[in-house]
Amino acid sequence: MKLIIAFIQPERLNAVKQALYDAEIYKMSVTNALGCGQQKGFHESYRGADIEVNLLKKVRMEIAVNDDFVQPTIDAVIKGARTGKIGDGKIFVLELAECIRIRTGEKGKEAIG
Amino acid sequence: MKLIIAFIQPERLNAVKQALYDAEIYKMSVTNALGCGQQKGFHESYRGADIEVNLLKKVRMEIAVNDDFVQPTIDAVIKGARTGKIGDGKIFVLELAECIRIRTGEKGKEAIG
Amino acid sequence: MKLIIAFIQPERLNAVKQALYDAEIYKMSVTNALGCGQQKGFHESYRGADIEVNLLKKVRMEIAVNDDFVQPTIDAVIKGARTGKIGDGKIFVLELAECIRIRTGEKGKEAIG
Amino acid sequence: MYRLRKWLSAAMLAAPLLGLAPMAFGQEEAVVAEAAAEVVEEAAAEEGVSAEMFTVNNTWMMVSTFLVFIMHLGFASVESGLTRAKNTVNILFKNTSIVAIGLLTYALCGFNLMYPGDFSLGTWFGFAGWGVATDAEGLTSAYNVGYTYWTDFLFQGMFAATAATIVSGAVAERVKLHSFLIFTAIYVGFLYPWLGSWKWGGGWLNEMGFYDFAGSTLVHSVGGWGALAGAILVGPRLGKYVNGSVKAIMGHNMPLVTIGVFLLWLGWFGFNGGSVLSADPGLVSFTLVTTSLAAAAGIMGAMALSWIIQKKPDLSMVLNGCLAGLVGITAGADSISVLNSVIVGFIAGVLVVASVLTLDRMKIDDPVGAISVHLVCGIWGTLAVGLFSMNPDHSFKVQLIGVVAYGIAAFTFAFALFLILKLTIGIRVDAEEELRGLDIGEHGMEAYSGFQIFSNQ
Amino acid sequence: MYRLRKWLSAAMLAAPLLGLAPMAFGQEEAVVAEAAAEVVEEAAAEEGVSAEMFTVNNTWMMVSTFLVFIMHLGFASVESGLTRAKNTVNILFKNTSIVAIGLLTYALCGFNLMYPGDFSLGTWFGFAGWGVATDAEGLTSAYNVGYTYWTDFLFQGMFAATAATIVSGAVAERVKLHSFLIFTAIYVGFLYPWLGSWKWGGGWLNEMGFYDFAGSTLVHSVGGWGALAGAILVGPRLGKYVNGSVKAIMGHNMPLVTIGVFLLWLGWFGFNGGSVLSADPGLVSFTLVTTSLAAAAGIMGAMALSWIIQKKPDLSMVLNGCLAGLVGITAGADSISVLNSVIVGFIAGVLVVASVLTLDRMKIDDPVGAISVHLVCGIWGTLAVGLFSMNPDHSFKVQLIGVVAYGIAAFTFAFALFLILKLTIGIRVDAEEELRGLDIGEHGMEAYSGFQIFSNQ
Amino acid sequence: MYRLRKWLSAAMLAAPLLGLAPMAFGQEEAVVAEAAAEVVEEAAAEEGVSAEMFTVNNTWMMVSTFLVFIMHLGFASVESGLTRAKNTVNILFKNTSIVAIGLLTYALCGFNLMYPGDFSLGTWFGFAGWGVATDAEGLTSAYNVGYTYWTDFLFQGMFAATAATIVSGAVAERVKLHSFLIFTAIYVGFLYPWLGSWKWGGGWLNEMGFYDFAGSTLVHSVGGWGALAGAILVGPRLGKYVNGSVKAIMGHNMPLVTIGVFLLWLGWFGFNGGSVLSADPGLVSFTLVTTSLAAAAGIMGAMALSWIIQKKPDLSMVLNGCLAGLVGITAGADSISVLNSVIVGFIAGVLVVASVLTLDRMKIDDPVGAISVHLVCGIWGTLAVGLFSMNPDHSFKVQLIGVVAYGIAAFTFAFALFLILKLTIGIRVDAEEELRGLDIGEHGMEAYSGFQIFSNQ
Ligand SMILES: Nc1ncnc2c1ncn2[C@@H]1O[C@H](COP(=O)(O)OP(=O)(O)O)[C@@H](O)[C@H]1O
Ligand SMILES: Nc1ncnc2c1ncn2[C@@H]1O[C@H](COP(=O)(O)OP(=O)(O)O)[C@@H](O)[C@H]1O
Ligand SMILES: Nc1ncnc2c1ncn2[C@@H]1O[C@H](COP(=O)(O)OP(=O)(O)O)[C@@H](O)[C@H]1O
Repeated sequence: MKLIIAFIQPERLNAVKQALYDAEIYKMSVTNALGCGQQKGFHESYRGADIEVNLLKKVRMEIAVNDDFVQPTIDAVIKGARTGKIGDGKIFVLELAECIRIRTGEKGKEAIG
Repeated sequence: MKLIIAFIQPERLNAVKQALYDAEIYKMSVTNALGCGQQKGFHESYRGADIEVNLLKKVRMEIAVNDDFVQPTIDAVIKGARTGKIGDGKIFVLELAECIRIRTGEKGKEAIG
Repeated sequence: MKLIIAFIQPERLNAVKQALYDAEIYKMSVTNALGCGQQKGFHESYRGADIEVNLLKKVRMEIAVNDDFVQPTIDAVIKGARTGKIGDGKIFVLELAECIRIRTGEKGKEAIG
Repeated sequence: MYRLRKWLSAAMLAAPLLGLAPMAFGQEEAVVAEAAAEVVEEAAAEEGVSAEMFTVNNTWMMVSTFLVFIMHLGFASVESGLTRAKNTVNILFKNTSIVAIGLLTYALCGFNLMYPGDFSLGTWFGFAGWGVATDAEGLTSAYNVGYTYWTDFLFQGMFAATAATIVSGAVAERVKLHSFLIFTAIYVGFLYPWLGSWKWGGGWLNEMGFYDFAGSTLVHSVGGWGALAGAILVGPRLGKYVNGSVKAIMGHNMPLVTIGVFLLWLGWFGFNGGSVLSADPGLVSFTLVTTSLAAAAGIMGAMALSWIIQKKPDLSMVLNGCLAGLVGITAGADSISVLNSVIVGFIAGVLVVASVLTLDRMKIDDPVGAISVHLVCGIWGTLAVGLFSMNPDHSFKVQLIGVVAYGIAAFTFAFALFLILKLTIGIRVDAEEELRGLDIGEHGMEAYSGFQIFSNQ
Repeated sequence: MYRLRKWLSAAMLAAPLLGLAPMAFGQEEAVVAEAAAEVVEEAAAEEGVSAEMFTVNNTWMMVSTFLVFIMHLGFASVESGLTRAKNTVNILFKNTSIVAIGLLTYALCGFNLMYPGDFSLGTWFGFAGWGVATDAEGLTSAYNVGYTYWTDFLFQGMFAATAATIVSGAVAERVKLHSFLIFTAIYVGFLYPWLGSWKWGGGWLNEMGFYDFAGSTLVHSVGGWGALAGAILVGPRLGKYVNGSVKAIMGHNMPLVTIGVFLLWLGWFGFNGGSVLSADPGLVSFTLVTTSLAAAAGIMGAMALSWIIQKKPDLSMVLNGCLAGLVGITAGADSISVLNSVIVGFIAGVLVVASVLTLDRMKIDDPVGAISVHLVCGIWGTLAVGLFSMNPDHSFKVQLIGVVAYGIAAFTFAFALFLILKLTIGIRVDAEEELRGLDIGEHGMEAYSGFQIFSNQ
Repeated sequence: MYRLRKWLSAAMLAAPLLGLAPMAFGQEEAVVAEAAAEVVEEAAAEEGVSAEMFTVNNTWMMVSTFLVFIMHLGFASVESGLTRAKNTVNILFKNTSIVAIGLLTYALCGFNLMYPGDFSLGTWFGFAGWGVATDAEGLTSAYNVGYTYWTDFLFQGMFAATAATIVSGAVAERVKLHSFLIFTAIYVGFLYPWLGSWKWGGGWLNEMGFYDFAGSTLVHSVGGWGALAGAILVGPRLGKYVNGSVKAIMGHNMPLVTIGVFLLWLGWFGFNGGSVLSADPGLVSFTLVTTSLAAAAGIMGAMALSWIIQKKPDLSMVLNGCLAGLVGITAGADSISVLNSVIVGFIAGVLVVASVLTLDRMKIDDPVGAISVHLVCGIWGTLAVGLFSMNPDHSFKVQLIGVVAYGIAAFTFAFALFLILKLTIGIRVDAEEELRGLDIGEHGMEAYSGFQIFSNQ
């Protein structure tokens, strides 16, 4: 099992969700994040003073999947999130040791989906 | 050492915290999350238009523990979070390579608790 | 590759960012978190009733790095975050199995930086 | 039919004038007694006022009506600000509905219950018929030197909804919407005006000499008794009293609370100032001064006690203190001296803090402090007339009788009404809905869509 | 030049009085006819009013001006509350600018276009010259018994900006800032006053007997037609209509919407009450009562339909219903009986809900319901005068002619103007900016800095 | 004792009337001179006004009082909206306290310091005794044709707290609560009224012919000098000036700022309109027009410069521009022509943007732009009277003397007071508290409980 963490542009969330659904991946968790990557941020001016926004708004997704779902998940995220512009985001894959469904106590493969 | 990530219903947070305290686990981190799992979301109507809420509010907990605390932690989370209804949530367990207390520089087992 | 997760005091974020920049680490993600650790929280009174604040505001940083950057990153976080007071925070290091840049599809070492 | 009302208002106009004499701040009371007597004469002669004077008076009363209207926004803001984000839509919905229901029921029957003209059951109950209507006389000073029939209706109608709004605050975050709306319609459409007739309609308490200038008792306590009955029957919010200890459930939006309190203070200028029932320069402006100074003193009183007890000064308490001062001065705004208005306000500010703490100890959960502000300080203000009034006709004993009479009637009625609702359709949402918030439960929407809010408290 | 305006106002004053007779609620109409006739005589005699009466009248009109002014804050609050957090700065900016542009263009030319005195093109168009100025007579009752020249200008000027504000709501969250500001300047500076002259300036529709007391058509529909044209040409927001289904895009701040609606109701007391153009006690207070009851009934109407259709009562609909009732009664606030005002308001409340749903089915995206509230209920209110007016001079046919005439003129003009802007400088921000929010795109700042907000919707 | 005040007000009433003549916008000044002279005569004859006129005047003044009162909510909203969420409770607390302290100290001594009747130290200082009190004459037009004693006190009392509120904004987010409250009590209770007596109390600057209609200098600059002294002594916020560059610290709630600015504009109708000290139709309505157009022009001025310099139009600057226009016209609202009021307002709007940028370059940290709005534009407005007044008695030189005199007195006093506080109990919270926010530090509570907010800035 793997835990896939993806940072994407907020406005791509719906597209990524759709792509995941198309790939029959229905479970995920989403949080707000601020990110600092290749996209260097931007400068704005508020009351004449400099705003150096280097932490941009991102959406952070966590998707726990069985091993055979790793590649489809990655593909779906890329499909939904890629625009070709800097700031599209990144995907991190972590080894997932265990997964438990709280309601039933099921573990591992059964619990994930 | 393990990093335990649990997604639970927001209204169960206090109960989970209490259960963890009872199991003498006092350290944890909590964030807000939106989740999409077996609980398929719900439909509401706003100004007559459909709201398809498939990302439900969840609370995400992170608890780093030594190996002998893994089972007690899982049990405590389940005890606090289980209602038997869909949406109760999930627990993920990750391998934790290292842990450092910023204040003292302590590492590993000493740092975790 | 490693995924470094650090919980720090919110007001130290700028200092930590600066220290990371100084160590030439420019990529990171930041989220808000509530934390419960050695710093036992505090009591306030609202309308005469007790507020037991045991979940304190923290900032959660995620930094994915190549192995040779692990130590510099940890050092930088400590440099920026340490005040010597309880509540300074913790650093967790996880094994990172894979990393993909969404925009280009690059993987692993190339993708991380 | 309108004649009685007219005479009553004339009497009300004259009465406080008698008490005006000694309003000086540190000056001898006797000095101005003579002059005041003259003013009264003038007021009597005023009966047939000029078209100009009638127009000014009516304009003033319309302005007062607007000010009382905006108090409803004040109440809505205070109540939603002092509760949790997940119940905000519900609270706003209730407060908007209350205004609508209040005005419509007041038009339907409330106005004619409150000012029945002739009483049909002794001086206890009277009803002048359904709907509102007037003849041409109702538009002239023949109706009243201070206002037209329509101004009268609207000014009083704006007051009416207040009683239910007060209840709303005390049962917030857990009451079932439709049950509450039914309660509101009956409380505002029937109980409030009926009880109001005892004094303002010329009923038995008026004949006894009970005095309540702008409604410390008639409006605020009546609302407060309903709040108390509601809070008791609906029970405390989940998580408020846990294992014997009182937990804080913090309000989610302090700027909103502050906006509400300032709007309420603003509205009180019309609530008290308009209760003079004419634009009489001396009387109205005096009333505004006592009202303002009592509010200011209420702030200081609450600040003092809250700073001492809680170690740090609590904004929500200080804002409650402001309202406490205002409620406290309402019964005697025209008949308590300037210096004493400061004292009455300060004590009200202290009382409200003490009362909030006490109610919590009694496990009566009142999220916004409605009972402390409106009931406790409403009683205090009514009794304060007995203690401080410059008018020798006011007596502490009669004031106490009034307080008790209203207490028994309003509390019993409200308790019975809530109890019937509880036993039939229920008055409390289920625990799951309460935890999740009434906004989703009752309305299927959120107040702050998109914002990340910890809704687990 | 001022003479005509003076006579007009006198006529306007007298006309509704004739209709006042049967305003009783369930009483026979004939009873008071006689009395009303007397009042009219009085009004005529009033011509040369006393300095006192002039001062009261003018004071009342100034108060009404303030109330209309605060409606702009109401509009700003409603519009920003009903849209997403990421566009809030932009909406506040637009609404603040509209007031400034509205007042300045009204001073430059609007006032003299709307009240040209003499028409130069039949009774279709007239212009009394640039700027505002008066002689000493303009400060006395020789100008008008109800107000000075300056009060007149400011009261009318506060109305003017409203038309553009309505448009703002319908095109919110996607319109280009500078294009919208250009539209505003032309719509408020030229079109609104020009069309206004047809009726209030004494033009052809006035001569035909068209009646619009305070502007259901002249203000609200004119704004509403602009809103419709704008919403069509700018197109729906991204993500609103997806694969044939209508998606909810939720407003981000319900307390703000509620504050806005209460402020608008408050403002309407001046909008309608001030449209009496004097402080006439009977007439103004009657107007305030119909206005309030229509608002209350609008709330109930929207609550009823929304509860039935949507299963749960929708706060945003109920608040729209309140505004709907207010817009609905605006054309006949002085000439519709109290009972009928409740009916007019209730129907308006029902209509607004039905209209919001219908527009969505037609894929016309109006984030705040501006078209439903102002256009649909503006038309309804204008026609309601034809149906319910107590004044026999009002006819449904003429009301219909007025509605159609204003519809053709305003819609055509607004459509052409938006089209020209669309074809030249563009009227819509690009998709990326829309997704990210206009606050960053147009202003480089956020409305709620520091708050964590899901901005992905 | 009251006699002098009465004469003064009569004189104030008459003086601007003389200047009214040439108020036409593009019309010749001479035309109306004659007519105006008549009006003055009338005003003189008015001395013994009818009861009706007295009642209207007093009603108007009471309405103005309410409007000035609501400005305090405006200030509270602007200040909290333009600062960070973590300091909101503290700011709301300060602003609520200021009103209470301001009214109570004004009752205790302020009123009698500001209007001493007889001066005891030349025409520099006078004190009419502790407390407020009047005899029966104080309730009639014998006291003043425009208002009763109590109206007078309350209207002036509402002004008083403003001075401290201005200071509050400039030292926000870092000042110690109790130190600031002590400052407030002394500044409002003593300094403001004492300096006010120099002009409005009939002191030396009044005798010299200095003119400040509604307080560009007496209220706004006096507050602004205090703000400057405070901002210098308390020092910039942590993180504002880093390594020589100016960092933005963004305000957290733009709707709140907008609500505040609209309420302030609304309040200004009473601030300026009420400063006529009677309901005189021509004079008051003229004042309202110049006030409104200056506000509108201020918006446009700030929009222009901010759009040019910052590339994108900054909402916070535009809102500051509105206030700048209002402050700018305050000194001459009754004596500057309509066209010139637009110019004065526009320049104020430009000035405020330039000033905000300049102060930042000087490392004087003023989170809400209080110094730029109130001090810079207060000075500009006072001098503008010298440049644009239609009253030949007004001279630039005397205006300059007034500006300098008030500057020296207010700045020195405020600086000394803050310095003493700094050296004794301290005026700044420690760095840790500042970083964490004063809401937790000073009050132990949060303004937006439950909301996730990045509080690390
Ligand atoms: N090494 C990293 N560690 C943690 N988060 C990262 C890292 N690299 C990228 N991110 C996250 O991914 C987001 C997008 O990264 P960015 O480099 O801007 O994308 P792209 O590679 O498409 O240009 C960042 O804003 C940040 O949130
Ligand atoms: N595979 C997954 N990946 C990421 N998060 C998940 C996954 N499965 C569940 N979750 C999280 O757990 C929450 C509860 O899951 P759900 O399936 O609704 O619970 P239950 O199994 O009790 O019915 C989800 O809302 C989501 O936040
Ligand atoms: N075992 C743990 N699991 C998860 N989060 C932890 C754990 N220990 C500490 N944290 C996080 O780190 C923060 C700081 O921990 P704390 O013990 O207060 O710091 P310190 O060790 O410097 O006193 C906590 O508030 C919490 O967010």
